Amino acid sequence: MIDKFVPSIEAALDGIGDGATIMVGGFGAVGQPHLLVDALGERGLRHLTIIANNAGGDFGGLPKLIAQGAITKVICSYPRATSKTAFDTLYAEGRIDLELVPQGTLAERIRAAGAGVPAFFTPTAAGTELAAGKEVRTIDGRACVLEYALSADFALIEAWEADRWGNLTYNAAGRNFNPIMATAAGVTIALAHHRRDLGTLAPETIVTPGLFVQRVFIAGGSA
Amino acid sequence: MIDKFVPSIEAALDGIGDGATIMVGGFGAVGQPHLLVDALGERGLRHLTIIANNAGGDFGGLPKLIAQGAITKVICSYPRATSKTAFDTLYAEGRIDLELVPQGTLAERIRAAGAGVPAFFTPTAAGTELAAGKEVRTIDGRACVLEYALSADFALIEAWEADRWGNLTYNAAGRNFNPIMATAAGVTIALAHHRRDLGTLAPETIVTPGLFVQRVFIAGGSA
Amino acid sequence: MTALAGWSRRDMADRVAADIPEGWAVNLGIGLPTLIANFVPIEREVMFHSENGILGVGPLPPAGQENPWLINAGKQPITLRPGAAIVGQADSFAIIRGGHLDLCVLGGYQVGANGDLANWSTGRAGEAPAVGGAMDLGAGAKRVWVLMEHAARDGTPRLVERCTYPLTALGTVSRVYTDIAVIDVTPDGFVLREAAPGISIEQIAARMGAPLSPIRD
Amino acid sequence: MTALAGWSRRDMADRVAADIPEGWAVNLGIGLPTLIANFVPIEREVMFHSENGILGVGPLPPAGQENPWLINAGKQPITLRPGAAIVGQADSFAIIRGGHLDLCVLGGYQVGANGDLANWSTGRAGEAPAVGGAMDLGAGAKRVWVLMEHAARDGTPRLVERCTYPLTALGTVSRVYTDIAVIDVTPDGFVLREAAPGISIEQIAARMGAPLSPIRD
Repeated sequence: MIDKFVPSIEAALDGIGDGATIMVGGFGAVGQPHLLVDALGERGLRHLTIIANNAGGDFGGLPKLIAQGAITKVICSYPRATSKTAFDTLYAEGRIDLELVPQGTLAERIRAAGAGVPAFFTPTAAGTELAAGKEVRTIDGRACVLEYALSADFALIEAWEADRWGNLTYNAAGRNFNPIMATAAGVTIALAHHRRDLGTLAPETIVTPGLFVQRVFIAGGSA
Repeated sequence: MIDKFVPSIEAALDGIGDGATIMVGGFGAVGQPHLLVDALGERGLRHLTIIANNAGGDFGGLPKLIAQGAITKVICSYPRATSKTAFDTLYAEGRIDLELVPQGTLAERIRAAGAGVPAFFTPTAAGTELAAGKEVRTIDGRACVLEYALSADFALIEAWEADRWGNLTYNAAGRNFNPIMATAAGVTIALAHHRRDLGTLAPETIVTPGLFVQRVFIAGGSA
Repeated sequence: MTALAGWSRRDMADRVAADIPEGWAVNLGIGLPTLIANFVPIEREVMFHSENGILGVGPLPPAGQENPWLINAGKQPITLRPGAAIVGQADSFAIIRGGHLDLCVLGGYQVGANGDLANWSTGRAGEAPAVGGAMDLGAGAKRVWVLMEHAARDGTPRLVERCTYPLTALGTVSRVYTDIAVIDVTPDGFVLREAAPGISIEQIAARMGAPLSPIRD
Repeated sequence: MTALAGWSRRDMADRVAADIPEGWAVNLGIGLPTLIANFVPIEREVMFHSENGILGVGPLPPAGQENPWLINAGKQPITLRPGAAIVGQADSFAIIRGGHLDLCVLGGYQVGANGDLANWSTGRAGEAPAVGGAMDLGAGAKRVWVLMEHAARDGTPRLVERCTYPLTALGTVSRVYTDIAVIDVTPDGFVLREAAPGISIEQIAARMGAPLSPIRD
């Protein structure tokens, strides 16, 4: 019997070690697997690379990880927050690397990794500082930048419903980066809010098929 | 008030003329908008290019269009049928062009057109006859072929439910190429089986958002 | 240069809203552009898009009735209107980058007479830059309009011959709405479309870093 | 060369089925490979994938109870099992091309000792070629196994040094199941894994166009 439910956050995060590259779902605070990120902060990890749209923002567990010095590099589109953050301080001191990626290019690069597309051209950022050093080619009269797939060792995502095969649905704006990150990591770990019996999720409404998911932890335990 | 419902098949097909490039949804006979394709066959069109996974197959209205000589070129992955078809005859006589595309590359090229990706690399077909004449580049140690986005003037698709904004759902295996074709054509025309009041389709279960759809005809009229 | 009493920020948003026809799919940038939605009457059906995968953004929720799972690109609580659809981030940016938005309205630091836009970075050293979806919107939407103050607080023009700030997108802006004018960006450069009440073309032109052509018939 | 009484077609499908562990995501090619699903007991949970966007393909429907909206890649009626999910074609091939299938089992015309696969075209002139998803599966799945008759009807070997038919994918096949043997494709070429009952390695090797190494300990 396939059963991807894990009984504890510790089991969910098993194997994440120093130097790991980790995707974290969410847009702003919505759709971010806070319980998993918070628990990650208690492991004393070092040299992490974090891929998350708002890495550096002032919500969720990432600022704590940054303040701990656990993170060497963030890959994101929007590290800015309304107030000064631990990220700002470390960045100004040159103690954390930032790879700034336009949000659509970030999403497409993650999707590309999951879809077996090693590289693609996009007009986004052509002629700007964010295309510096990148290959540019004119296609159909438009300058396009060559961008590469972006994968990770682990993806920490948040879902709404989950069954034991790992099939997932998402709630409202909580979908955002979660489905593509699920496809782009070696080990995808989902924090889900509702456990469902196998066969009760309508096949047409499942957003992430279970084969993309390795572990599911239900928030609040086995509920 | 936005209202994309059209009252007749004629209104649905309005503007499709000689020389048009037309995508037709469906995998096998499932998810193909038969009523629209049949009606297309009554228009005496010439020089069409058809993009459809099974163009040349022996089901639906396409064989009739082919037998009429309406189609100059098909772009597809699988033109073969269990029995000899009009396509086979014309192809053997050199009277119809075939661009054979691996099915995943076909899907990805259509998706790319809808997603603003003018070109991408893929390992599929590298080293094979279907990569002949194409740019090849080694990425991460694998030979990859450069493939270009594939768009159309019109897309004829089949959906299950539709509302007046053009939001669509699909039934079971009827989804297949329909959602990506909806994104890749100048004018997307959906044949839907069920009319729904605006606001009754759950936002999370809509597969094709209405902004991709220009016209919706409800099979059986206004039901 | 004396500041002119042109349109208020609400007037500016209202002025843009008046130009958005029913049926368009529209993305509104964070900050001032977000206000535009408040001035489109609910019966004029415009499909507002938010980067985080929402089509059919509705009016602001009443205080106390916010749904924590529904925010816009500026992380503010929103509602959905009937007809709304939700997609993931790759599909949301496929909408943007695939040319499916009729319009996006962005804030700006500078707009060039060639349609270049600078709105994501002041280039200050040591300050972490942030770009979000601005470059995707600037390159991908069918139309890019900019809504911004006509000049900086110290009077420095923001409508310029060529942008000096880091670029967001090249040759993409077709119209600029400011507190004193509506200006088209054309192959011939800036062309006045409308002046705020009581403001002259000379006053507008004096506050620009590039030539301004008069309203065309 | 005398034909050998090895495994039947059902035996061959059953033999492959025995090697598929619970939990794998597996695509079965059209034709003979499709039969494999019938030999995986329903309680051994394997996620069968069909190119047209279905994960969790179940047993064949009873006659008269076919759902016309549910077909597999071979256009045959299917059922869904509990846990099934349906996606569109781009996502379905993202599963294939993104390396998310643990296994695909394809038919074959020829397999090379270097792992090359030829299974989509005989190269005959005037006959419209068809490829379907074969090249995507061949290039994308984590493992590619081939299920085919050991030799052509006229005795021509199909396990060869280098394929002469047009290639489907290069260096991708790791195992071949035939009517007389199970053979691994290794960096050292073909290695016998199992012979059908009563068949000797000499008989198997005599029907191949490339060397066969004995079973390794």
